Amino acid sequence: MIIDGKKAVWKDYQKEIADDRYYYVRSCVRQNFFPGSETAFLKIMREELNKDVYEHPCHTSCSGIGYHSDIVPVETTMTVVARQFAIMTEAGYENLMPSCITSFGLYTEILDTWHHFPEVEEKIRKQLKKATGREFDKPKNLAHASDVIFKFRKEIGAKAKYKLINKNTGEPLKVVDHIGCHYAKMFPSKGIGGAEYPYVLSGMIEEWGGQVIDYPERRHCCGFGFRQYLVQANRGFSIACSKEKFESMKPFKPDMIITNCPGCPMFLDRWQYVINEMEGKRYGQNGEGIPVFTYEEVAGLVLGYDPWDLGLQMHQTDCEPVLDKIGIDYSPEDKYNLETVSAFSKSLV
Amino acid sequence: MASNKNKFGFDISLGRQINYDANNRNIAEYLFDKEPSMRRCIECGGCSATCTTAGFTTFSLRELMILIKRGETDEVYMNLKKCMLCGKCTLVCPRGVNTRNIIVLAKKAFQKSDEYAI
Amino acid sequence: MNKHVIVIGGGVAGLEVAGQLSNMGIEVSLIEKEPKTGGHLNKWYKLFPDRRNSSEVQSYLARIVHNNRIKLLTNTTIEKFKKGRGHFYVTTNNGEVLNADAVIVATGFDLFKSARKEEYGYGIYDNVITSADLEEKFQKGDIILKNGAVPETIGIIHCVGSRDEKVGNFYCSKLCCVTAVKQAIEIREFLPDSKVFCFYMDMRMGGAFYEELYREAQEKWGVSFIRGKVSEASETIDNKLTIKVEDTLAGRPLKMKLDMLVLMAGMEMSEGGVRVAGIGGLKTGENRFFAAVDNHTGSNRSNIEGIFYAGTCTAPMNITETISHARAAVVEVIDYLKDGK
Amino acid sequence: MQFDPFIIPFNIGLYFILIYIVVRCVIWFLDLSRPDKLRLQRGFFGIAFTQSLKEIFMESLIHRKILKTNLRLGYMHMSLAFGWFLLILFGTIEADIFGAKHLNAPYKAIFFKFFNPEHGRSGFEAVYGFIMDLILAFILSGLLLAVTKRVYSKIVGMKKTTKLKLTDKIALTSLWLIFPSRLLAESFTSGAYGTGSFLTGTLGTWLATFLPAREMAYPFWWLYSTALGTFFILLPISRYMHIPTELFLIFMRNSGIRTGDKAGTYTEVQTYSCSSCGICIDTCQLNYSAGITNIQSAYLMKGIRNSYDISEIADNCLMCGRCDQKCPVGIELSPIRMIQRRGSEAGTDIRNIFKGYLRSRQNAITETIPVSSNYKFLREQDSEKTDVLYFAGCMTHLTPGIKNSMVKILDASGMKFRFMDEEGGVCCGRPLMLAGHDREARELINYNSQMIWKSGAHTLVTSCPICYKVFKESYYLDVEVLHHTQFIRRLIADGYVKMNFLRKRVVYHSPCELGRGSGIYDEPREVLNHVSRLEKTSFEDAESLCCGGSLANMKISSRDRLKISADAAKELTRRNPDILATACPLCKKSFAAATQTRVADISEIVAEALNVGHSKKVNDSRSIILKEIANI
Repeated sequence: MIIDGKKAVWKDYQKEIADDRYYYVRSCVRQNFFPGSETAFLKIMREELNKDVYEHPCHTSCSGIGYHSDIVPVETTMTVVARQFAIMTEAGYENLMPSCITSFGLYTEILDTWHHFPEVEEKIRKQLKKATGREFDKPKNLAHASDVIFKFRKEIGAKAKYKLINKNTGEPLKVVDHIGCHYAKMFPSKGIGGAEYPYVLSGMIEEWGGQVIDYPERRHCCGFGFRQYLVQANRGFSIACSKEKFESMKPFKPDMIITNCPGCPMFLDRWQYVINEMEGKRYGQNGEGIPVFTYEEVAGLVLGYDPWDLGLQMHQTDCEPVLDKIGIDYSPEDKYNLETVSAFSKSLV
Repeated sequence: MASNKNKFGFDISLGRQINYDANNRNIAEYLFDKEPSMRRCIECGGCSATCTTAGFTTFSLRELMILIKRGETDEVYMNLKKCMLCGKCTLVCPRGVNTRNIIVLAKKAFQKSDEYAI
Repeated sequence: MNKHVIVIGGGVAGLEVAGQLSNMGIEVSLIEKEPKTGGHLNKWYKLFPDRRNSSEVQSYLARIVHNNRIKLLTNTTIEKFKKGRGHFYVTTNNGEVLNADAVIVATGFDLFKSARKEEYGYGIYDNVITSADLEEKFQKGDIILKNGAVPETIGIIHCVGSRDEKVGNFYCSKLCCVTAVKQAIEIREFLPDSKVFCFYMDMRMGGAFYEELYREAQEKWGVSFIRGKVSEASETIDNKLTIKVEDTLAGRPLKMKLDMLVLMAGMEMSEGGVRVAGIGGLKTGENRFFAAVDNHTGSNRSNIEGIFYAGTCTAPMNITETISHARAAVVEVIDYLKDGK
Repeated sequence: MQFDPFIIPFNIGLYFILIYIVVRCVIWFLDLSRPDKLRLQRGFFGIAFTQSLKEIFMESLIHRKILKTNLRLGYMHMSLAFGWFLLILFGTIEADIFGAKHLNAPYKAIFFKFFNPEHGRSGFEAVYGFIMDLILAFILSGLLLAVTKRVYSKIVGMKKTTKLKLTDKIALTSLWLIFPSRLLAESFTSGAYGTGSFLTGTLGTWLATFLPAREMAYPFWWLYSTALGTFFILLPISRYMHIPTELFLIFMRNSGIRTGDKAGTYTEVQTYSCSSCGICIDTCQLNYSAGITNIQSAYLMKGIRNSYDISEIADNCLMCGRCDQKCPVGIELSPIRMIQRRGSEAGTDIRNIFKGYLRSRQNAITETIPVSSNYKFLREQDSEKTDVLYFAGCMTHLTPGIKNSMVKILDASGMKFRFMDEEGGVCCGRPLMLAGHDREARELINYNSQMIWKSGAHTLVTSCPICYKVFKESYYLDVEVLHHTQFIRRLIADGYVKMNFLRKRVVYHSPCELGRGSGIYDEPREVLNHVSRLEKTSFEDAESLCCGGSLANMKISSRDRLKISADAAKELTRRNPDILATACPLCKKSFAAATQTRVADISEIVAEALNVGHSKKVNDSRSIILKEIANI
């Protein structure tokens, strides 16, 4: 691997990310999957980085899952998205920061479509006006939440209590980064580092002391694939995709996987359990699974947040091996203590 | 370990991907050695188009030859037997591939190999 | 004929044009941006389809420069260009102003920059090389991997940068297929124990004796041809490359490990050509090559009277075609100089 | 007491070979099937016996067939075989008449001169000695040819001569030494005693002038005896085993025993009867057109005798049958090759020389467990009733001109016919049989038989000789099977179709499977004679060439096929005919690619010559007439 070559590619895929005043759009599914992530993100943005992050209780699902499952027509989706823009405009914000990769991809796609077909944009404006009476401005800057963390990775690194380093050996942890498909595969120029060698998570890993693993199936989908998962009979494809990735990364002996998409950590995490149930196979070391994290969780860990406050007890593949390697201080008996967790959430409100 | 399909209502799908490195290509090597004209095949499909057997059932010598070359031999053996050896394929082949001999040799090779021996 | 013609580009076409014109007693200035004439050919090991040593053609071209009274300007590019009453005034980067009766553009081609096909990892993976890199290895005579080991399995990907909308090239570079076949044979000659796989979309063996070479590669050298566009390459933990391709004739996706991957880089309009087009106001086509006024009967004529094209600056061509095209350009220039003014 | 130690090698060899042959013949006999045993017994004590004796004399001694094919080669074989026979015969008589006793041990006759050096002085003795010398000279002249043939085979008019293995070489050397050593031994003895006739006497006298003849004679008598002994000992493991085996073969053949389709005593006797004369090599088109020189029948026989792996040899043959026709010993070469194809792949070469004395048999058919049908996909079909069923055959579908012509002819005849494989049918099964896959072939045969039977037809016409042969020989049909040439001839003869005469010069190429394979030579020629000017070639009937397209060869490359086709086409069109006619789609395709002359199937020529306005009117009694024609 020629790292300079990668760096040259990364240079070609830079992107403008707003400095402050973000309008945050939550993901519809993440709060069920890993509820600690978005909470931790807001805490990091507001308290660690002192940024103005606004969110509005009236925003809805972007309907991306419905759109990608061929259930919701594109015009409907566009109108729903237009409403999100309208709420943002009404709140006086211009920098849209979705939490979800599919939303990010969808917004990018819609903005690009409107760019090429202004008449469609006009039509949607009319429809939104007719349906809700709202009007909107298009966001000035569109960045995924992980782009923003990438932008401030150094600041986070500077405040870090822990590094992604095995405290016993002093070696950097081997980290697999998995990027959501809708992040850059549709519009490579909109993703940091492009679609082939995305840098958004790699940059964080490097900055926080870890070592990025580049394995052959790095491009492969986690297996969510919307239709594949939603229909039970198709789930065999979904799990086969994840398995393909695990088989491919296994020889590199990764310590952890980090992701930036709502579905990916869910599936990479849960399918490890299911594969083990079906075939008795595990892909981590010492007969364990490979712990899977969201980038917010990793940022929180690095900053010294309590793992249970971050919601790591919600992971089906135990994350303790990584916590132990890094040397994070945690109390095993509090793992399922709801009171301490709710205290953390309440502290943010 | 027995599949736990019932527990989840689905199973891990098997891909259709040819894993070239994992496959055994002994039969292809045997054929290349005994009938080197097989190397000349350009997969034009002339053989399959004229095939007598193909008039009655799914049978494509072109496809079988490719699968043999890739080492995907599981389905080849049962299919090879459908050939009637009439030889039309040899007559139409633009690259002079001795297709009839390939089939005879392939049958022989399958019979010889432990995996497929009856 | 007491005339002066400027030839831009000292590759195969430029040298041939310069030589022929000079033989006819026309004064020729040959402008070459590199320190040495000869162009891409200098880096080539052997030529298809007869696998003749390229140095033979190189020395033919070198003799032209030596034998004739050609004013050779190497390390020279064009900065300014002016046309006035049948005369052309060309300013070089050295500040020299050349005055000519006609100009022949022979700016040739650039090889497609393979790093643009990011999925193949050229410049990132240790053992992904281009057809041009391989020719250099042939010239040196050592076909080795980055770690010094001898490759056992080598994959050749056709159509890298050709027939690919994703990189903006709709056209076929037409020589890569036969180059792949030639190089596959040469790899097998250098490394008799190796296995070579060509991944092609179509085998375009249009030239004389190309098909025969293809057949030889299959029959004598045991080169495997798999029809399908390689979609991605990745490096494995043991420093090999794993590729994914659909074996379209088996109708199944296929993956395999290779020690080395050779990318058959296509031909693109050269950067120098793009500059000349800009400076001179010359028309280019959708494929970015110079557009001749008539593809059938005037493929050497540009949209500006007195400026002519020779060789691969108009389209991908092999050496035979390039030299023929260059000689045709000479006829056009002579006609122009006689009657044109 | 007439004894000398030098006779020991000869005696050992002689008694060894006599006992060996007797034992072997007994084993062979015991191994015969019951009907064949009866046949042989009947043959031995019947008319066949005299016939066999005559044949042994004509073929084994005189080598009439080789003489007919190749005079010089025949003379070579005759001089050695017949000459040696005469030498033994006259020698024995000589010993019995002039010896001390009558009825002597064999060595007395062989070494008569040694024990009777003074013999030959009286008039009668001298005449007899002259005869003996004449016979010896006769043999030596043949031997000279044989030695030259080894060195330079063209001398005897052959392009190729057989390649030998080591034991063959030793046996050959000892054979060659026998007669020169006898000549020198007798000459020295004659020289010493002043006896001998024109050859031994003259040579002896001359040698005695500068050599001590008495002392020189003795080593040559040793050499003579040793050469004979070695030759006899090596006989069973050399190709010269054919000398005794051929006699047995002749008796078997004249008793009516045939090869069949399984290996047995008869095939074994045949393989040992091959003298490796090389005529099959010379006659083989693979040899002289394509330069393939290691697969001919002589090598097949040798391979079987020595248990080599001969699957490559067995499969690389066009099965044109030319060598069967030419074999002077009359070995059924093609059937033996077919047995080999059906058999399993042979074992290893015999490294232990002594195993050569044991029996070597062709591999038996590997009995595979009859797994489920290979052709389950063939669905039963209903068949429309008809009188004549036309089966074009797979290959004919690649030559649409033939099937279209047949349809035209059948239409013109007014017969009620049905095209059995108009949309492509099931293969007749012969290609599978030719590859040795009899079980699979049987499946197709059964399927087609059902179709034919259901059609109710009384005549089955086919355009492909390959199909014809298998319909005729391997189908159990109660319909008359005709090749289209036979059928057309009958249509013409019975007036069902009227022909115009084409002013075209035509030569006819007789397809292997139709001519040599099925014995049909006359009908195609009569049809052609009727509609065109048929001219003769040098390759008529059994002499016919192979077009090179034969399906029977599994190995040959398309380039080599083309060479054979081109050579054959060149020979056939030597006198620039307008049309090269044939009666087989494969021959047509092969020749069409190899010559500029127009190549046409007989059916196409007939269709061209058809006088359409003049065919018999269809009437209801037609099927009755047809039944008469078909003789059912």
